[in-house]
Amino acid sequence: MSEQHTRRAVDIGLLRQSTGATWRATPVIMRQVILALLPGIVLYAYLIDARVLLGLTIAVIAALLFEAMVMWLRKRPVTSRLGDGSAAVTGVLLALSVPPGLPAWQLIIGCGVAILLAKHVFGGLGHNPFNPAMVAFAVLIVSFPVTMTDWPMTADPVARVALGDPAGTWDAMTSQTPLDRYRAHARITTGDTVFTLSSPGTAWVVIALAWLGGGLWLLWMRVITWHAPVALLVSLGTCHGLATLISPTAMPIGIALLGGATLFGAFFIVTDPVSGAATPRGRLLFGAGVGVLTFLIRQFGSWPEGFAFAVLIMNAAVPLIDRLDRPRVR
Amino acid sequence: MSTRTGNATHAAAALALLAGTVVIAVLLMQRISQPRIDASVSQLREQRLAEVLPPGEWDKALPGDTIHQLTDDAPTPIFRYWRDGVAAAAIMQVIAPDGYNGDIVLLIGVDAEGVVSGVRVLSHRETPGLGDDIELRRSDWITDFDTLSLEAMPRDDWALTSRGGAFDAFTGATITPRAVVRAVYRALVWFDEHSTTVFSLPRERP
Amino acid sequence: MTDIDTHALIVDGLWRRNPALVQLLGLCPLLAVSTSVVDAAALGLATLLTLLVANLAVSLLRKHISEAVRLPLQILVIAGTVTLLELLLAAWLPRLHESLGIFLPLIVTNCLILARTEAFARHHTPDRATIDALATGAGFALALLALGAVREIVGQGTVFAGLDKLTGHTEALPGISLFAAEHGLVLAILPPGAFILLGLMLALLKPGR
Amino acid sequence: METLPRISGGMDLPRFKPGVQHPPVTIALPATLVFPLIGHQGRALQACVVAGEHVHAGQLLAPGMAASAKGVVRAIEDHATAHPSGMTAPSVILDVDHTRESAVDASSATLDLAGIVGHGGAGFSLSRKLSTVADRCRCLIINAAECEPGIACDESLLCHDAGAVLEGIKALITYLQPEQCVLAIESDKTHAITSFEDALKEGKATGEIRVLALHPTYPSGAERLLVNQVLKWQGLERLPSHQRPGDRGIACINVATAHAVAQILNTGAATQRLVTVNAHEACTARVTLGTPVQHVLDVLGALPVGAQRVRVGGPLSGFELADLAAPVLTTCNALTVATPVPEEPVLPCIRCGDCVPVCPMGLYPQQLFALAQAQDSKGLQRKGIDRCITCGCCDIACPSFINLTTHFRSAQSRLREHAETERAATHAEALHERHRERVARDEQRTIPGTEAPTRTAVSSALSRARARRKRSG
Repeated sequence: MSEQHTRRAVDIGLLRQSTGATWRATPVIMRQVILALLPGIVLYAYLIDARVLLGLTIAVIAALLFEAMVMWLRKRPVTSRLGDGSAAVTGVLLALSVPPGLPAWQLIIGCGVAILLAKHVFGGLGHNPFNPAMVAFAVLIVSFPVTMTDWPMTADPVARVALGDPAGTWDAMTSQTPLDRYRAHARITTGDTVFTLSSPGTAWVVIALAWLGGGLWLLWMRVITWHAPVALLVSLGTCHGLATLISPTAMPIGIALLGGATLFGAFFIVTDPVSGAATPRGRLLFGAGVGVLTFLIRQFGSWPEGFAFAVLIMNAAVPLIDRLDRPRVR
Repeated sequence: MSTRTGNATHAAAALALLAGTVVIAVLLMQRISQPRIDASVSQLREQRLAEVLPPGEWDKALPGDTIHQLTDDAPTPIFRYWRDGVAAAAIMQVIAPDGYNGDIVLLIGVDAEGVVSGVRVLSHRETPGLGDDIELRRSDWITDFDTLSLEAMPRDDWALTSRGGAFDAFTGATITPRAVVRAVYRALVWFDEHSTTVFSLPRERP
Repeated sequence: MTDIDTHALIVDGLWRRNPALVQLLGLCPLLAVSTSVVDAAALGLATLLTLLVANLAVSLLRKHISEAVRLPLQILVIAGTVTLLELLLAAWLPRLHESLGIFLPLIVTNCLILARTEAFARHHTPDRATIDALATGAGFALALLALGAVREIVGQGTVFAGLDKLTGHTEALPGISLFAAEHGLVLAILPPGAFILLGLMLALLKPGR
Repeated sequence: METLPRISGGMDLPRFKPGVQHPPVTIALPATLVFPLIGHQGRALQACVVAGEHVHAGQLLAPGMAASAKGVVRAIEDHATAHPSGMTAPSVILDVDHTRESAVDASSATLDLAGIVGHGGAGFSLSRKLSTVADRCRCLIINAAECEPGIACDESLLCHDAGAVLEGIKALITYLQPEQCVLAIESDKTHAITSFEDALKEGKATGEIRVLALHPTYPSGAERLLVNQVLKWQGLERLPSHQRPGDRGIACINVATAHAVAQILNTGAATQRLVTVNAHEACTARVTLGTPVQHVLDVLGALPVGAQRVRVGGPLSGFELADLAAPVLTTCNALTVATPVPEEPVLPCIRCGDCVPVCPMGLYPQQLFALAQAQDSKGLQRKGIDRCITCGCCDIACPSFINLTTHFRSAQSRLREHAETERAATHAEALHERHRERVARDEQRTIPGTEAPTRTAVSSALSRARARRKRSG
């Protein structure tokens, strides 16, 4: 019996390896999240705006620099924590949540808010009660409403023709998120079936499906669990469905689920383990809450997209969910 | 025992004395400042009224003929203006209740035909930097209403562009401008129905 | 009781026991009114003035105030002072009065003032009480001013905007503009921004103590 | 052979059973044996022997602790113990008398008095366990599950000494008269299963004892889980969290304990147990209880060298031994000599929840961890910390390499200590209260008006007391 064989029995690290646990270590999770985002990012850069790549680079560098600065100030080992990848993920998620043309300095402020205010003020990785990227998004949209709602009008011939706007006069317009665009023309085209799929812009639909694909891959790799995304999509879909029944001018389910931040958020934001609920039942509740709140803010609020605020509100409810969810002890 | 009563009497007397002094001081101060306060309030109002009134000379000095609570749904107060004895303009003070944060109080000036001569915000508590673009000192959005009337624009256009209307929302905020547009529209509709009543009411003695 | 030296009184009020930054007294007006330098300065001055009058009055009357009625007496003095001040402002600086709104009458309930009359003026001579009021009031006003300056600069890119409210000019003074308002961090002007900035200020000042 | 349903939670760990293929090696008696005076859950025992006393094998040194060889008590003093904290404890040190043991009257030994401590993890007194179900035993479960990698002593026992095990089980059946008796063992231990089934055929007990196969999931051998699996198999409701197996007439007894019962019947004392020794060469050692670890490893030529350390128990449930002088006792199932691999740096908990599905008890380890760090005793109890069996599944699953079980273990012992002091305090308070009542009553008796005891009454009472004392002593 070899030394290695005997070691196998004493070493919990090797046991972890044999069950695939080390392979699931925190830094690996972070890398896989970024990997899952890649197809969406590529399509985003190709179909909508290549500036998103610049934004991603700036955000990741800024997030890492802020992280390094804080670790240095807190007298902690800088390199090991940069390696865990959580700061980079925050930067990536933030850069994908904001319009690609956002001025770099505003994006950098956002990264600072995410890393300093949302994460390290509460004690760093694992201790932040709120999703850092969403805190930064909220601060940015409150502070810079002009640039934060300046989404590029896509070179999206299908949508233009469908909306009877071949001249592309939208280029002159600002303050339109892909979701808001539906609202803008809902009145004109009510009852028009062509509208249903193409309205958020086919390009955006393609990207939303790429997020969905990445999310399914993460599910398959067991990086995330199904509870929160499914609960979110079901509750948001139900809310929009009921709204459509009551008022025919309400946003159809297809647009609600494919437009805006829905799919991106379902698989990459509400699945954030740190600021979300940690138990299966808790995650169901968390996801459903985000769905309902997103619907309410979209429908009745003044903000173009309610997802970030819904996530932040439910983040605040996580301690309560944790407390209420008692284990069914076997 | 006697000292305690003495103390209590003493304390009560001190309290009464001080209270009296304070009351007298406040009354005195009010006597001195009240005229100035009234003056500055009316000055402020006249300044605002002048901003929304069509240009020219009027039969009566600002604030004009004032009537309160004409009907249940009427703007209040309404300031009426005559030029050479002809009913020529009115200013309605209305409240937009569906703002982002409490009531928005507006002054809406119209001529006798119901054409808007100006709209101004008297007071509001909208979010600074977002909703306060309805103030003239921050943006000239509010001047978009000038020269508009119910006849000049179809009903559907009295809405924000995001809902298919003619008014731009300012970026990031749709609730505040929507509330203002609705309030102006409501006031114009009311005036359209009641303008004869408004001007037929007896004029105040000058 | 009277042997506390003047220097210590001043340092305590302004810095070492700064009412806003160390004792965290009067946070409500501090956070609500510090959206601009002018508003902050106005409320700071009003608070300082009220504190001065109240401290002086309580100190002068200290021999005649019995334990039983001391709180009603102090409140009476403070409320009277604030009412006088409010009438004055409404008459001569109406725009400032409008802009301070409810927070001007609310000075009555500012625990800072009652704390100073109760803890200090009641036991000290009028000259000491005056120095204490000036130092503490100035400490509060300076903290308010600092927060107001930060919030105005970060939020709107200006300083001293609306100075006309303080000087009584009729036309609006735009103040000094540092950058375009749309580049401002609007969050700084909103109430949560006030909390965050105050927190950051406290954190930055911590090592200095 | 029937199979039991798979437990929910837990983990499928690699099968690693060192030394099981060779018959056990008997370790010669050492010069001295050590018996720490510690009982179940760390309670202190009171020695009932004194220094210099001659004892024979099987004689009780303390309640629930029997000598495993003939000898002389050298001293009762502090000695190293095999405890995770590396603490020392008052121990009976026995100089072994190597002359041949005089025959012990085996028939006089009873199961109640022999001081057998369960050979499973907890070290619960066997007599106590049996007494809870005596006369109303519905089911006797022999636990032969040994699902942690690196431990193979029970498997080795069944492979090489199944006859003795069967003998012990039969004795237990006679004693308890259960309605049913089952032996639960993982399905992948085919050799042990055939060996035991052969013994059953030989002993003509095939119908009496049923062999149930478990899915080899760690930790399906944990008592509560195993009992629930058997109940499920029987079509009964599982144990509610406040019930113990004994409350339902179920006795769950480790296979090594059954073997110890057989030893008592044959020799009058349970003196030995099998220990998996996992060094450069793995083997199973038959060790006399109380033998210092040092001696066992010395005999096998496996003393640690260089950076090597000795681990007691498996990789999950075990701990690193601080002092090799510590003795092998009933709960010591494996000794591993190896160089520990440096542990991964612990990262902060990111609340991923990976620990939730693997917990066999259905607990939320992540929340327990947060509560343990906040020292929130109420919260810990609300979330069921006392149900944690410290199996270590969450440790393996944690992607941040947090040793959750360590935290839970210390939280449990802290809570237990707290409860203990609380109980002591209430007890003292009750005593004090009773004392005050008595004093008050006495005072009431002597209220003015009643007769004060006269001098003669007092002296006569005193003389009566003296007479009584003389009679008794």
